Amino acid sequence: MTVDVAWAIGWTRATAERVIARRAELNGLDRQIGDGDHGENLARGFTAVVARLDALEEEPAAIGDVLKLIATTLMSTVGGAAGPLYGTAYLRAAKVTGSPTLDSRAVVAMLEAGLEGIVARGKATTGEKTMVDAWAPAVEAAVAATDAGAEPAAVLAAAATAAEAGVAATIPLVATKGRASYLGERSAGHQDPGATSTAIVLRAAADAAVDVVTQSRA
Amino acid sequence: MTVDVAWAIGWTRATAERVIARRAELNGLDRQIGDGDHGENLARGFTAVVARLDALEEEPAAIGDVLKLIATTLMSTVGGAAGPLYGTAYLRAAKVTGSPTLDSRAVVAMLEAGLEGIVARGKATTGEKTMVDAWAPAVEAAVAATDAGAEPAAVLAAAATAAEAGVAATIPLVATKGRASYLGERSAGHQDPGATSTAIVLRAAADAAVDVVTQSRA
Amino acid sequence: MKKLINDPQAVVKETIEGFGWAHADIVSVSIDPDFVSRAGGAVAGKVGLVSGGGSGHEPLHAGFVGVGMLDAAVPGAVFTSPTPDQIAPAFAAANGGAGVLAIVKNYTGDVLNFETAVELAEADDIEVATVIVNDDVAVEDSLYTAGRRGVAGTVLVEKIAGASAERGDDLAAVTAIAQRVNTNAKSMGVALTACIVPHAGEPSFDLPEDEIEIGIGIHGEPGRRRIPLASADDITEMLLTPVADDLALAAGEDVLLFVNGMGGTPASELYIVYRQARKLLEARGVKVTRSLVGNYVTSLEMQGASVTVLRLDSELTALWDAPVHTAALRW
Amino acid sequence: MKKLINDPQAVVKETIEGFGWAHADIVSVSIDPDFVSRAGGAVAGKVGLVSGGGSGHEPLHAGFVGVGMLDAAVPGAVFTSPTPDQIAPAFAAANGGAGVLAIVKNYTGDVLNFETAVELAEADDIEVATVIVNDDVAVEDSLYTAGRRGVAGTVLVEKIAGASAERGDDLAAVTAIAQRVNTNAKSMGVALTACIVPHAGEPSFDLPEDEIEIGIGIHGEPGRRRIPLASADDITEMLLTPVADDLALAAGEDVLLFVNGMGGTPASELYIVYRQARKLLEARGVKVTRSLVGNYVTSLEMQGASVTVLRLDSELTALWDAPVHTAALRW
Ligand SMILES: Nc1ncnc2c1ncn2[C@@H]1O[C@H](COP(=O)(O)OP(=O)(O)O)[C@@H](O)[C@H]1O
Ligand SMILES: Nc1ncnc2c1ncn2[C@@H]1O[C@H](COP(=O)(O)OP(=O)(O)O)[C@@H](O)[C@H]1O
Ligand SMILES: [Mg+2]
Ligand SMILES: [Mg+2]
Ligand SMILES: [Mg+2]
Ligand SMILES: [Mg+2]
Repeated sequence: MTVDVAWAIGWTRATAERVIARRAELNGLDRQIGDGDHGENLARGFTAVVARLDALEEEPAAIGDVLKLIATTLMSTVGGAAGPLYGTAYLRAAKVTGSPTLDSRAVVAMLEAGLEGIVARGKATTGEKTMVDAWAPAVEAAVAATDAGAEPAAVLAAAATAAEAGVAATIPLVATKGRASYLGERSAGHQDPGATSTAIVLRAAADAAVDVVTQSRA
Repeated sequence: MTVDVAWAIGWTRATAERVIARRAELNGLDRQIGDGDHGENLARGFTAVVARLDALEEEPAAIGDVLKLIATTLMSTVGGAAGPLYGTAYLRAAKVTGSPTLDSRAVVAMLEAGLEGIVARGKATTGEKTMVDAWAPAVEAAVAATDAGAEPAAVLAAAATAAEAGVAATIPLVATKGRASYLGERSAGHQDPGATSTAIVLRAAADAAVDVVTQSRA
Repeated sequence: MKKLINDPQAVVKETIEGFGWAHADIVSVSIDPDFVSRAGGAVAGKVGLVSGGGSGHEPLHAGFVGVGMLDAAVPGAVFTSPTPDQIAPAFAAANGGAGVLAIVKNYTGDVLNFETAVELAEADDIEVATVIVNDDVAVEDSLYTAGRRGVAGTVLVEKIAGASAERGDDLAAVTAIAQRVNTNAKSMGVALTACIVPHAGEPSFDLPEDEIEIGIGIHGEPGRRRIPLASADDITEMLLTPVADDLALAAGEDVLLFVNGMGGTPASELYIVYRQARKLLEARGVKVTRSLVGNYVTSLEMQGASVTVLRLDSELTALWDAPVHTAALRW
Repeated sequence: MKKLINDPQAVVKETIEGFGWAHADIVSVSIDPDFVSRAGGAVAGKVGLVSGGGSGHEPLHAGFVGVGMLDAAVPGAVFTSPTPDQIAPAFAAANGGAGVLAIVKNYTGDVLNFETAVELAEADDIEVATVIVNDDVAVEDSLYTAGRRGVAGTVLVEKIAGASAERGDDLAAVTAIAQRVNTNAKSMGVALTACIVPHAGEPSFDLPEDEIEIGIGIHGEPGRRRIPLASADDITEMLLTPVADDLALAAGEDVLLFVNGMGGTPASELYIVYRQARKLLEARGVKVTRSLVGNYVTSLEMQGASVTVLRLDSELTALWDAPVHTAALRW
């Protein structure tokens, strides 16, 4: 089994729907330890992504084409910390996904590239209360699932579940990167907005894979 | 019976005590239809009056001396509409009270002079929702009481009672003078702060006369 | 009440003391009696310009003392007109021998206290002319009120009359210019929130989250009417229309458009109001040739704005453009 | 939420459009990509100065575009740094052939987006140097944070580096001057109230009537700690002391004292803070030779203030005094 371009498009649209639907929640998390715009930033960015997807004349040939469209759109519309971070993640992921389909190993490579992009730009390691705290366990879980022989949909589901656990684990952390770090000790006790949106993105990827599988079976 | 300089000083101190005690109430009335400073203005002014009274080396010879001290102090410390209006009232009253004592007719002349001063400066007539609506009935009642043979204390009490009725009667009025007039119809339903302070001043005068009478009988 | 103050009664003195230190190159500050005058003293042979009024409208008036504008400013207690024994010395400090123009906003208290001060000054042989500023069109029927209030248009009167005095006009001419500005300037304001006078400690009025006050003055008083919150464009239209109508602006005329913040409104919102006011004027064929946007005549921390339009002719435009060097207006 | 706005998403575009009309003699405004540049275009042979960041800090940065200060300013969404595809064209618009200095406040988002824009510009053969402003002493231990934030000191960097560029310094020299100002300027702020971001519609934090936030940034975020409301003098001491200590100010030194309003605080209160800050500096034997008081780096309608001290030498003083002609700073 593989995931394909239709999956990538489904993933993108699901991500857009979900960050828009959860805009206020993400703003609210960011208001507590940041400046209250994380949901706004992503909603603006993914609204633009969907508009550009809709405007495409023909279906992209490779998954990487979809991811590159996302990358450039986020970079030019999101701003803030999340724009360059997600933008770089999608850009690096696009570079390793130049084919029409991905098997489980290729899905892992995509996730690893995304994480590397974020770390390259943001210089955060795990435990700093950032989106890395969702991405890193997600990558680890994806590797483990693949090693255990899982299909792409299951690999993505494992990644999403690990990301969600990572999100919860950000709550007690004291931020040492990004805007939340200015709060010092006061940042503890709040969930990181960027980790939260990462889990949304990865859960959308997993759900889109299930949808595609379901559809192809029907 | 007459009222004397001791009465004038008692009146002044009682007025000061009462406007200071009721500062917040007068501010509150002024906040509803004005700019919320009437109590503040009078408290500031009468605090200065008392300080100057305390600093006097010898007791003033005439009632008019006390009233003139009040007039000049209010003019130089109150500001706003109330400063010149009360200042002129006390100044005109001082001009007709150049003697050590006043009988009932002289009390009436004092009140009339005060009212004339306010009207000369402020150009208001009754019914415009200003301090004139307390002063004018007070003067009328003082004349009537004097015509009926009342002593100064009773004349002042009649004036104060009429002023208090005048205050209540300002509530339904639409202001056409002063700051409250800018509210138009919205000024109706609120009690005029300047009329209220006028009633305080006149009630203090009446109470001081009773105190003096009581003391001189003791 | 949350304010960066010490003793509420000391607010004015501490403010002008700090102001004097910060702008010692422009002003000198007198405490008891409280007034602010030009650092160099009165300018010999020049008509002196004095304005004043309650505090709480900063930078009005002290922020406009300096070359090209006022010679002295007299701050009263917050929202309370100053007393004659402050105003008269300010007249004296401003008098360079050519007489003094008093610029007075039309409030009973200001008018009465300035009147008395003029009498005092005249007793000292200082000639004083007075212009009463009453640009507020919110007060419609001046038959049943103390007359229209002086609001943001005051800044325009002070700037342009200041330039007239600076170029050497005599007292009658400066007075006439000030009067011309007043006649041709109209304003209307809106409040989104009340303000809190330091000594009161409570908001000047209660306004629900979804209502605003239209036709406010500058003393935290309620306006002419309360309406539901609306868009900036709609609110601006409610302000601009009566102003333009009252001026009977005709297509082809030049105007100065002044959007004034009440103190607590961000600059961005003032520019949004400016944008719409300008569109509406242009739709009438009126040309905005000069502009002013910012907090110039405020009501403490009140959120809101006013729109002022001044009909310009070439002389008023040139006087507006003339150099000015004050703490709050400078070019 | 009560604001003079139309569509929350349109706030930035409508603001800069109005701003451009009001100050057409000084700036020209580009919409899509959104940026503001000097009316006359880039100055040939002069180092171009570009700054930018989230909106909501007005007049920063667009209000400082003009002769003697910035060549271009790039506004992001409210409190959100602009994107590289806005910043890169602004670099191009500012480039007069002598390279561009980017003045970037130290926030992860600003730093990352400017970084990318610099790469884009360099691909177009525009030389760009960057100075990161990080004057906020509230962030004590930069080992455990994204480093100190850039706050009000940014204005001083922009003014003085602007004068350096205007007198003909090359890119290395302008960059060194900007860096020198940043090193010698420190700030600390306090919030009395939160602010409301238009798209959020809710206050950025809840603060009881009797508490204030000390050590805030400029994005409506909570500060380092929450303390009971205190007098202006005491609060000022809490701001000034860490600033002066961090600078290790010695008796006999000259400084510029800058009291900045967060947007919703009346000017009078800023002067009360200024008064006390000045007293405290003088008590240390430090001489305040230049001053700035007003709303220059704001957080929408937030009530509060910050105190910035810049250590001056004769060159920085002369550059501060050099002419400037922008919408918000002019002499
Ligand atoms: N250096 C970094 N590395 C990784 N993630 C970061 C870093 N800095 C910030 N983030 C993430 O970005 C999120 C905030 O994004 P957003 O609110 O859109 O940007 P901004 O902080 O500029 O307003 C944080 O919750 C955090 O997860
Ligand atoms: N023209 C007038 N004639 C008589 N009384 C007036 C006039 N204008 C105002 N007042 C009185 O002054 C009172 C307000 O005084 P105060 O609040 O001290 O002054 P201000 O209105 O300047 O703030 C009003 O309540 C009213 O009674
Ligand atoms: Mg954020
Ligand atoms: Mg009053
Ligand atoms: Mg008053
Ligand atoms: Mg942000």
